[in-house]
Amino acid sequence: MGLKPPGAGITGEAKCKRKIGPGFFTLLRCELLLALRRQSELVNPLLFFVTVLALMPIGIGPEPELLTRLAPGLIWVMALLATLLSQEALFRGDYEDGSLEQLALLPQPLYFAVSAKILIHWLVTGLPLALLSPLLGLMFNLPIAGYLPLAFSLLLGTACLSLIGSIGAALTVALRRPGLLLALIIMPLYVPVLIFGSGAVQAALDGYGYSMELAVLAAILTAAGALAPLAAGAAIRISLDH
Amino acid sequence: MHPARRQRLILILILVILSSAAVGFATYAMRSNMDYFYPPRAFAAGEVPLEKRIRVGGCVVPGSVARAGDSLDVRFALTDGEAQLTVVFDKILPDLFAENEAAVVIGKLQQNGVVRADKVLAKHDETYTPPEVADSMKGSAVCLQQESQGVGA
Amino acid sequence: MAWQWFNRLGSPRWFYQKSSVWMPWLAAISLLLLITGVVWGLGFAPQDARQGNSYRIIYIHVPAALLALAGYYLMAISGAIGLIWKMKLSFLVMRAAAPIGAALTFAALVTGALWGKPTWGTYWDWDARITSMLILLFLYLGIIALSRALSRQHTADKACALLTLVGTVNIPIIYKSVDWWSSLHQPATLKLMEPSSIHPSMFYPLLLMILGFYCFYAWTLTAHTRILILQREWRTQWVQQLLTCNKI
Amino acid sequence: MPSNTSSLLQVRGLSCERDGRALFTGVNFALKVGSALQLEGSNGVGKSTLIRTLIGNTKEYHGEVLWRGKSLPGALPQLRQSLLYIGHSAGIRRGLTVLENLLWYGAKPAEALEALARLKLCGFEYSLCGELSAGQLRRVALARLFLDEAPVLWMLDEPLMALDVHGVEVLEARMAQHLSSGGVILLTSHQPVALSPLERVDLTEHVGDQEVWHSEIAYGT
Repeated sequence: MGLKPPGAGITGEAKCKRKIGPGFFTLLRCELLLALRRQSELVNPLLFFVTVLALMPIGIGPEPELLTRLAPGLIWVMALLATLLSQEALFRGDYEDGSLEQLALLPQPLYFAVSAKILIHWLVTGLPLALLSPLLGLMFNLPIAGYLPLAFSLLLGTACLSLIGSIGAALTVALRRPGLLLALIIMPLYVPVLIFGSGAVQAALDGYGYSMELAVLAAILTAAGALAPLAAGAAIRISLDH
Repeated sequence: MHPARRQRLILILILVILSSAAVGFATYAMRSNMDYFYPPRAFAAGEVPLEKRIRVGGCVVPGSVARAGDSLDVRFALTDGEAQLTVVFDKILPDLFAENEAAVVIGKLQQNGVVRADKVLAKHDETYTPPEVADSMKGSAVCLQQESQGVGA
Repeated sequence: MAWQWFNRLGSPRWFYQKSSVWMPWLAAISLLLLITGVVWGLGFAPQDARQGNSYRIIYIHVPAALLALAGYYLMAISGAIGLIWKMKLSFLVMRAAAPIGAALTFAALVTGALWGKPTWGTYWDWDARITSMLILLFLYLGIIALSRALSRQHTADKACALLTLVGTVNIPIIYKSVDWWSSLHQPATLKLMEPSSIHPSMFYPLLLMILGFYCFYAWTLTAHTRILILQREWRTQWVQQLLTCNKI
Repeated sequence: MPSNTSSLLQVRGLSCERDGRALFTGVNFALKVGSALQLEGSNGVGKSTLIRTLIGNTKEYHGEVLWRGKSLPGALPQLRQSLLYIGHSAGIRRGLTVLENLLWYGAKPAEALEALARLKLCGFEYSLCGELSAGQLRRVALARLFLDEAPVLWMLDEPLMALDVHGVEVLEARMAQHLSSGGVILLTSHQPVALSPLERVDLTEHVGDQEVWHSEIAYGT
């Protein structure tokens, strides 16, 4: 069990794994473990989403026609806020305990680590939101035609939101209380997703097909999937020099 | 291959795949015609779907505006020079709304071939012209000429 | 040779000294253009056939809106130069441009609202152009807020440059989507006039105003950049010398 | 650039500034194979900044840094390949267990357990790091030094912080062994470290002229 004789303990060029750092699936597993162990943070955005939406009819009145009219927009705006609220913690823990600094020292591009984080973030916030959406449709008297587009648009759209929001989270990670600033930075960038997300539901309610809106969301998703983790990685390197 | 270099290669591959997918989706989205704007002749040709939210643009036919005595209901006809279309509206018309001026209507086409409007907008004149120049161009020709441009655009 | 020139341009000190020479000229030209444009546009250009005198607000509105957008692209370009060539001055220009751009966007929105009331009977309308202008204002405000929140200037510079670039990628997408959204909800009733559709007697004063605004913008930007240079470099020998010579 | 090949890391005339304020100026030192260097100085003098400059996380500096005779930032990838850095925040995730943290750094389970045993962390392998004390957390971070095939260059920011007497002894023994096997160590500490050969650089002696600072050059180098 003793240490190796002098000299043998120093690496040559051989051991690649430790130098290149954890692989993508190790990163994913680790993020998933971390996410599942922070249960309150996991459930809070969902609870917020449902609670605020439940308050809406109380505030504006329970007329079914009015609620139907407002449903796509309200549900979408709330999904946006719920994602935004959870976004703040995306890199915070890793920044504070120094593991973000360790990640940045690895020779592998930050793209992989950042995308792993975003993927897990979407899995624990966006996906449950999309799964919850039929329930909310029920609360808001959404016509049958609206359920499928609502779920699909939330599924694609929340992934876009997670991706775009990661840039803001990375830019503000060095700040102690970034909450409102993060919202201010990211909200304008969310506009296209909001438009096409609620647009898909509205189109379905107006009796039209909604494949065009979903295609646009998919286009935003793939483009953001390529660019957002790159930008967030660059932002992390900038924030580490604070 | 050196693992760091291999990872960079994988990254570039991912970026290429994702961006070409984005281009593909965007092209698909662009191709679907999402303009629900119809001229009155499209109604005559039967191209307009029933009971869906659509937009109609045209000139208000002179003398066609008829108000009901006991309610706000108003009925008028729109034309694009080829066909006419009857519109029913039950709210207050905008100030700029006038006969022989362009108007845009949002509403649903009903079984009887009449459009029930949710909203009527007086289309604004886009040009800025001194009075004397405008005088020489007065008449329905102006409205129709603009309308054909508007529909074409 | 070219590289040397580029490096010198990047030196805040060089810029400060050179701009002292430009500033009065810029001020004089922009004053001349603006005064001529205002007098001509408000006093001598003919009335509009329908809108009467209220159209005259375009002499403020159009140049402000043009510069608000151009200013954002200027920020993005200088931010990119700063990130790529690590040029300090370029970051300073970017940060100087942010509040000016925000003010111009705000001015364009306010004048647009004032113009809208007599013309289409409402101060505010969720038209594509107005909505995307509003979002541009939010982008500007976000960048300013970020630059103020990050205490370390070096980090703030780079972070703002990155955010500006991300915004630049987004502006066309935002504009396109807002355009699509608003054309779905209402027809495009308010369109920016094309140069050809405006009568020359109204167009020339507008042109003067646009040029005047550009010069005024350049002047304001230079002045603000100079202030930032002094703030950032006040410990350096040349600023100290400047201060002792001028006895400020 | 000709240089002494036995000097792995050379620092020449290094000056760091923070928003135009000089932290320290004209720092020179060289780390030969099998040598260690302790950075000293009062709080806020820039010890951590110096380390973060050397590993390329802070880019605002003047002067020259050479790794194996090649200058930074060109040689940064090579330097980082041979680097084991434990910062002030040690890079241990509170949401993971002790063992999971070590595995994340690429350790094999067997060697991770052995390293933990050396640091008297037996029985804590499966505890969440968030439940450990500060000293235990520091030990978990330091366990990375006890894994097989450690990189050549160690940069340790306050490694002795929160450690008890036994922990300090174990760490010093490991560092001495690393030096004898041809590694180099750069560490900051307020406490004396029993290690030889140990060079000392006191950054307090290099505090720059705070009032006038000639930053004519653009950012970075």
